[in-house]
Amino acid sequence: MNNRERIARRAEKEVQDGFFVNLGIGMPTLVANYISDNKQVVLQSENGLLGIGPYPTKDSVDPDLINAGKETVTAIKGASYFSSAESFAMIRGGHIDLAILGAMEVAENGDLANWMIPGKMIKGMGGAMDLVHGAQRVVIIMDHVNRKGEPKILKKCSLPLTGKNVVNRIITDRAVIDVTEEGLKLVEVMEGFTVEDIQNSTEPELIIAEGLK
Amino acid sequence: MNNRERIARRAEKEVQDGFFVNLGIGMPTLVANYISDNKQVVLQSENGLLGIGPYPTKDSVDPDLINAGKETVTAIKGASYFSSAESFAMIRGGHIDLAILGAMEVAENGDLANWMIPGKMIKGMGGAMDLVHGAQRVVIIMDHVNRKGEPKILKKCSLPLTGKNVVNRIITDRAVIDVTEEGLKLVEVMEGFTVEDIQNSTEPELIIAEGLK
Amino acid sequence: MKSIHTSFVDAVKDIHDGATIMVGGFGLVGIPENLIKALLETGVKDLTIISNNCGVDDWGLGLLLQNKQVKKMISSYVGENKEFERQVLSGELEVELVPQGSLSEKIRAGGAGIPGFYTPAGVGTPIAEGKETKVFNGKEYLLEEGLVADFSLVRAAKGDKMGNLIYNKTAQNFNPMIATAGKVTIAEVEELYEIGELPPDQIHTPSVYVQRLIVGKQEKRIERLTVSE
Amino acid sequence: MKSIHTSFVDAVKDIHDGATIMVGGFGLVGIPENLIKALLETGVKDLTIISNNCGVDDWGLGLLLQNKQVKKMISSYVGENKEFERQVLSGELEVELVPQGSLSEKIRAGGAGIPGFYTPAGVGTPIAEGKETKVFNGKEYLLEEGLVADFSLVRAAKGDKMGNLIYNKTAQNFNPMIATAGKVTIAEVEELYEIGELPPDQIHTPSVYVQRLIVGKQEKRIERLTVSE
Repeated sequence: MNNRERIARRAEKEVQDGFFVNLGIGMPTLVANYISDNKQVVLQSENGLLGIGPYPTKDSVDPDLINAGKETVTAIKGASYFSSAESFAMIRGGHIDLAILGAMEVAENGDLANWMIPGKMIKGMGGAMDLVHGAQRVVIIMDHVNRKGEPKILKKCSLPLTGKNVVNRIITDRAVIDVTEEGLKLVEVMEGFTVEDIQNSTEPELIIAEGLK
Repeated sequence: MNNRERIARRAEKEVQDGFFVNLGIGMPTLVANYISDNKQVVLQSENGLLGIGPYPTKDSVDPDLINAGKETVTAIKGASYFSSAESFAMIRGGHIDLAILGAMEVAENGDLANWMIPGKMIKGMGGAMDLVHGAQRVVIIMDHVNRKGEPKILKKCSLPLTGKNVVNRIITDRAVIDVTEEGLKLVEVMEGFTVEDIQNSTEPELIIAEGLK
Repeated sequence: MKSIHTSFVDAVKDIHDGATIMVGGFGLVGIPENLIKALLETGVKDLTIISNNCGVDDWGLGLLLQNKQVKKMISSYVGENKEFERQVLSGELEVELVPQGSLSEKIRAGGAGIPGFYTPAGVGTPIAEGKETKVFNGKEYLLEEGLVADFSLVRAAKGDKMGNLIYNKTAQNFNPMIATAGKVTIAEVEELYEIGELPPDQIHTPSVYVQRLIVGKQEKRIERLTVSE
Repeated sequence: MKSIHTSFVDAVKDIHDGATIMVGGFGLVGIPENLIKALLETGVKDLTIISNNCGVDDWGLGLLLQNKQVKKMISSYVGENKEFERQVLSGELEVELVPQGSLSEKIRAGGAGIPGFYTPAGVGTPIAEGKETKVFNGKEYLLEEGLVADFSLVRAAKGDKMGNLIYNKTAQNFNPMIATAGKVTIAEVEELYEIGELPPDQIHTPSVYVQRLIVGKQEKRIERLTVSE
């Protein structure tokens, strides 16, 4: 099991039966592959689809049916299509239970940076700035450290923000960390890591949940 | 031909081929009866119908299909139904070419009062306050004077306003008067009345259009 | 996925005294007839009701007025109802009148997470009193705030068991926005379908907005029967 | 009632240098393919284009970029296009990035006569620079203004000769709002129907918003073909 798969499988546990969920582009989209058949979950796509289904077979590809990552998809039974304005009304209005998104940096107060690196070409924020304020719960999934081995969980984001104080939980290949009013709280440590490993690869001081040694 | 019919027939001339029109409740609704077959006109109803048709026959009444006056109606071929929010988006957004409305009072600057008489029970403004700002052109049809014979076209409205500076033209049983930047301009005098009759039954001083004696 | 009720009283029994509710319909068209009648049975009091109209004396929301269950109405037009007039003049009932386009947009905004928007409707009228104004491109606009409710009651022609709704003709009116703006939205549908039976391109209210469903037979009373010869 | 064109160039020939146009679509889905190509032919210059994306290098709005007809893009995501990057870095192309939900609502607002509304998206980010903010219920929101255009280009699956439009699946996306926000809206439809052939309850864009119609055969290129085994 690689890191992406490990993270996606852990993120699946955030998805509760009956939830309406928006999965961000990239690794978050993978979470869909692991959602238990015991849960009835409806996936929302901000380009105007409630009820994303599996990828189509080669013969059933419909060029008019894509997800927000512009991949060809299908729709489940009971799905609906609507305009982008309606889609973001749904998001902004708090009707989506959970958004699972990627990140470049997360700060201890829940600030999120995931759309722009100054000096590099700006691609645009897409729907991320709306999702972080609209979804009832925002869970970030990402590698715990960057390619240089430096923390991505910081006291303060160095990159331009996507949203201030918007993250509820961070799931990485090493740990699960909650954003609380008191600060970041380490609630799970992945196999192969210790509490000390997590603290050493995380800039802010972590509150250690009871029961974690 | 009674006054209502005379006014409605004159108001019909305001309706141009290809227009989208909203007719207010009461006398304005009568205008629909006189729209020439040579004009293609689409009537909008603010409760969510574009394309009002004639009243239904007794056998074809549909209780789910009414106009803004809550009368049973039909829909023309090519009609569409939509929500009240969409209906007023259409109105507020300037997509309706013409609204023909009734009035209690109109002032020389185009102020309109047509919804409330203090001390009497308030029934509500319905869609009138939206229509007067949204429609490209607002034409008022009403009796020239009230039941006591007093002018309804005033220097300043005495009743609470529906909208400020919103009326383009006033059509009464006696005259057609335009609201212009210079003041009220008398542009037509109905048969049986003189320019002097109109001025005498109108509070503000009228500019008399060229060609009217 | 949604709770599908068979008793109208059960469907509304947690609507508490003092609750704010929104109710779909324009005149008597598109009103959730049986959900309203169920509130008569639960006897819930001091309701604040957001609805374009207030029914007639003996039907629709007028029934709740007669039964003195309403503390305040937020509406655009309430002129069809004598008991309404009596209660307002006697001070028993509070009324807030809102231009119809502002009302429909305020409800949409509430459901869409928009706390406020600007509209020209009401500028320079009694409606503007106490409201902020702002000039855009030389024209003055009023700030109107979004509206939400504890419960929303809507009526649809068709619903599926997932909560997707389709309305019929002008019975659509305020129902789609109201469905989005209630913490709990209860839909009375004329016909209930299995999941997958409604065409996804034709859904007026996506399932996410609806928490409870119940099938109701409608009387569909006609307020102003008007026929051609 | 509407002008029904047979030449795409005729349908867009009055789009003038320096015009602001809105173009429907999300990625390559739901774009008015032939209307865009017609703009290549007319060679109109210095366009400000409001569209969620900017096509790819060799399709959709990317074609107009390649041909240097675009002065400014207002979009939420433009990351699929190398020529875009080159022109921005060289200063030839101006870009204004808007959160996708704000963009879709700004266009809806423009078409609906709402000059401004408040949204949480972008608060505390570079997007908020120079924008008014306002606190509602203890939370900060940004004022976003409505957007309108000289011309709107949309694509629909079905249209009738009156101008009513129906979209297919996720090819709907930005098209319905864009149809409302252009002074002149030009609709490229896959199939044109006689008046009365489209069901009135299923119209996505009522006829009032559409001024010109033309039937266009679509290539419907796929940006990211993804299939299951």
